[in-house]
Amino acid sequence: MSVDVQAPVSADEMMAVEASRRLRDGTVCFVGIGLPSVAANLARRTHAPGCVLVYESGTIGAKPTELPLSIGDGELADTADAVVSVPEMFAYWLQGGRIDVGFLSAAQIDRHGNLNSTVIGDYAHPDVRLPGGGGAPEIALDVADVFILLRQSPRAFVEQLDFTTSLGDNVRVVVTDLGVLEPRDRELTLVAVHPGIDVERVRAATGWSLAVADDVRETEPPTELELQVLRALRTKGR
Amino acid sequence: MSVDVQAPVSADEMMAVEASRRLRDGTVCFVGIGLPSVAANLARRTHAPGCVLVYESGTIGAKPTELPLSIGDGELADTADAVVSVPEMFAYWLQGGRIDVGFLSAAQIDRHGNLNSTVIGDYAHPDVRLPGGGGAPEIALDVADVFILLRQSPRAFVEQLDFTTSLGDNVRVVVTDLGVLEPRDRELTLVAVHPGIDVERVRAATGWSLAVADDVRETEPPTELELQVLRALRTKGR
Amino acid sequence: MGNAVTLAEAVRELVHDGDTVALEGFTHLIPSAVGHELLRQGRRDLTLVRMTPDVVYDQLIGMGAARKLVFSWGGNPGVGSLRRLRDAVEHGWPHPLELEEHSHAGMAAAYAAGAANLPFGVLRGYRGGDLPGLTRVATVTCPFTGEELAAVPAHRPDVGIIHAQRADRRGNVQLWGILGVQKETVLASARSIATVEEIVDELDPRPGAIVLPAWVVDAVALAPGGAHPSYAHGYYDRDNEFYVAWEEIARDRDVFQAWMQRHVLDTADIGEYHASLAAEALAV
Amino acid sequence: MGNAVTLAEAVRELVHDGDTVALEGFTHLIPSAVGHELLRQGRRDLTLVRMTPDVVYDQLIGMGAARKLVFSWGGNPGVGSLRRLRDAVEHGWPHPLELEEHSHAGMAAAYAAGAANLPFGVLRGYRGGDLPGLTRVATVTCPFTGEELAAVPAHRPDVGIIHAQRADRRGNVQLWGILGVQKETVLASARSIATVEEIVDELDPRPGAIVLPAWVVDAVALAPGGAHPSYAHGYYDRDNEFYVAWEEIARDRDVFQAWMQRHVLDTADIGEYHASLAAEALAV
Repeated sequence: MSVDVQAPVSADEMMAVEASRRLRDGTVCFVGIGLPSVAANLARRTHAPGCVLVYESGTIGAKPTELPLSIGDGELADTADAVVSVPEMFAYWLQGGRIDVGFLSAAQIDRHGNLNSTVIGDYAHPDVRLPGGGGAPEIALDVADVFILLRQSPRAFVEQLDFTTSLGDNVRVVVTDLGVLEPRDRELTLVAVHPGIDVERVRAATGWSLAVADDVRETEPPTELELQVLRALRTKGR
Repeated sequence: MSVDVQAPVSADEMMAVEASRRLRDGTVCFVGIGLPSVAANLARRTHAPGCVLVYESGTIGAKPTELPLSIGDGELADTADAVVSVPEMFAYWLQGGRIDVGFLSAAQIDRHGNLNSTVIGDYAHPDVRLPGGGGAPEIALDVADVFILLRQSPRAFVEQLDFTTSLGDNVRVVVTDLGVLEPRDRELTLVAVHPGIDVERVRAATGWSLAVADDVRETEPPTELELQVLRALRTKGR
Repeated sequence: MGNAVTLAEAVRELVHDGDTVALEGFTHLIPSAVGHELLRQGRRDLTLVRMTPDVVYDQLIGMGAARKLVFSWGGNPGVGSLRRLRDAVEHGWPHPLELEEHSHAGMAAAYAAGAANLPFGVLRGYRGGDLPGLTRVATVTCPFTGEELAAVPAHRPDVGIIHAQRADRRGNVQLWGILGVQKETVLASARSIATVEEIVDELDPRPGAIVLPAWVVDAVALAPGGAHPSYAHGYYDRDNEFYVAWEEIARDRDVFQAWMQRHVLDTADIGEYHASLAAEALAV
Repeated sequence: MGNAVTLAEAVRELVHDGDTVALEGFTHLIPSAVGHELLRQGRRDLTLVRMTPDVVYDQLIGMGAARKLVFSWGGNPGVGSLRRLRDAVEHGWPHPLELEEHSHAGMAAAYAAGAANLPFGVLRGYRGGDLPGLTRVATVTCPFTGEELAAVPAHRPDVGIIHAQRADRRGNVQLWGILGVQKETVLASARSIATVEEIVDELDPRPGAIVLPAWVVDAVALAPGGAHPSYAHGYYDRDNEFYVAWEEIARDRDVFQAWMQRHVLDTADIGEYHASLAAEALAV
């Protein structure tokens, strides 16, 4: 397949690449659809071929050739080492402590990495009813390391969540379209900016007074190999 | 296969036939090895072809061509409608209330149908350590109807159990080598004797003062068909 | 076992107004055809249970068939919101919808507890966050370690409804691929309905397949294509375009109602539903 | 994943004196070869856990390797007693054996709880009878209905040990036929060992098979015939005659010890064990 590696790097691509770099060979990760799936599949095709993809639909060790559009895509079952029921997935595998890394996203995040994917506004009379927590509340506490992928804006990075869906205790990194935040003394702190982004822009996109590390670095732009593999990944049916 | 239907009917055969007659088409029964397995397989091959055999090893709807020697025989899995794990068998199927009839046996029984398959003598310092309850304690309470198959003797039919392994609450019938007992006002009562057995012989084989129904009948001897099918059943590997 | 019936008969006999019904399917084998038949027969006041309500629940809610929703994730997978669910929750249209919200882990434990005939399920869940104060969850203390764990009340639906690939003529039901929580749904429920892609003489064993014996399924009805827009592994693919299109259909109340009238209420069964969708696609 | 080792290495690395070990197998796929290796390496003071202790546990107990047995049915299936287990319990030979006795349902719930990282399992069990007063069981009250249910402490063995049909070169383990409680045993344990009949390049999917991924199994060791006298579905049958013969071997302490010396302690591995049995059969 011919892939253009010269086109500019998009924000989504930068996020996926930056997240994928944090997955090690042998890491067992609980993957959702969208960017997490892209990141994990990129890692598996580059530096971490032994990275194990677990989807909450019950597929363990899935090796999709195309990116799934839903966590229940048939190819996930066809290529998995094992397919288990959903109750077994949550009891034996997630709660059982078998998963290293879980990816989460949300509509809102606060400075402690707590997430809201439930409602905007009041729970009983919401302005916007969001899909809800799904697997997130337990993923957030049962995996060793939570990675968050979320575009940065004052609407998403808020001083006060409208609703706390999941806790930030195990959040190790938040990769956004602007940079990378990591917890320092329980507060998410900007530790890196993507190429071309300055710290002020990240502050402006954050709804709280953002802590910034003394040694903010610039993230490595995607390598040619990363871009090539990333752009060759195709979402099924899209 | 040539089968001799003229040979005298053994006590085991009489017990198996009498038990099998109590299984109806469509009855879902939890089957152990030995006489229960014989009885259920006989029923399936005669009047109750839709009788469903469930073995605690996890095989549901097993249709063995030969009698298994153990509840884990491979043929049970090969011929089953479904094979489930042992935890699922006990949680979803037995405790789930999906089983109609359970067969039990024991070393000792009392007049209420309580059973001992744990120890003879004191639990901490037993004279004889028996195998133990296995599935019996929950089978005894989770199935609708418990059928007991047990040879009658004063050592087995006792005034006082050395140990209560399972409760008699759901016992509907006790088929022995001498006759048939059913609970009347919570006490096992002789309701039938096998051909050639008189009531006094049954009393003598009972370690408590046996209640006897006013209308004790004689059990029907095995029909030629029953004997033919029964004797054609062959235990695997024996 | 005599559990083979038409879907219309199954719904008529087994589902009543006011029932708690669980149409389960974790992105795969979603029993959409049964949802449509519930609407054709005008079932009302239903309590709908499902981990991942998607298009068919959006349809039931938007048509006013549901009084309450018990769920853990209500969205259009890979696309976004469920517009009819949102309209019911945000604006009470066509009438208010009561929510009982859980996490996936809690829903799964509740189904497993129901299947096991236990009154509650235990999990390490509902720790912190705002949901525990707003839903049916309690704590139990481990009698050995003193640890506190979450307890969820068991799901015991009146009717458990699933779609599967196949049944045999005795009524045994076989499904494979992503298994979801379908076995638990059937076993936890007082009554159950399975629609299938085909009925065959014998169910040959398949890798990854589970079989629900005929005697735990009250009704088996043929409904080829009955999982649309979800898929039936080995039969047809997920209609990803439909999920995207549903966003537009469901966004507007009138468009939604017209669509439901045309493709669901004015069709007699799953065959006519698919014919109706095909006719519309041709007309475009 | 690098989990392929010899059985001797696996036992040396992963099983220590005083450990709680579960060698599971519900009449099928019993990990006898691992039991023999435990004896060859002289492991002592073991707490043995198993629903259905049979010949291999009789051997471990009779050779004095066990301090305690946690079990629900200890017999020779289809034959009768376990003579060495009885001698230990009835006469304290070769030394006293502590018993923790459960029902099958309780043991299964305890393994499932362990696999799920819960401190206890809940069941409708241990209702009446004499066992509840003599074992580790407690009650929990349903916070929704007020019902009392039984709670059993989760099994969390130090080492979970199973035998399976196959593994692939990455160390994924596949088993089929009667599945028993093997998955739960591996997942409930801190460490795990699987012996297999063969190691293949690829695990082709099989009806009824489950796969335990390499990353939950610490050691995979080749041990063809390692389930003897149990069977490996698709590989060899149950040695029913051996179970009958075991009754005679185990009845007498001296006969038992001589048999164990000859066929287990004086052999180096499962291959030599089978050769030794074959040589004895020829000599008769």
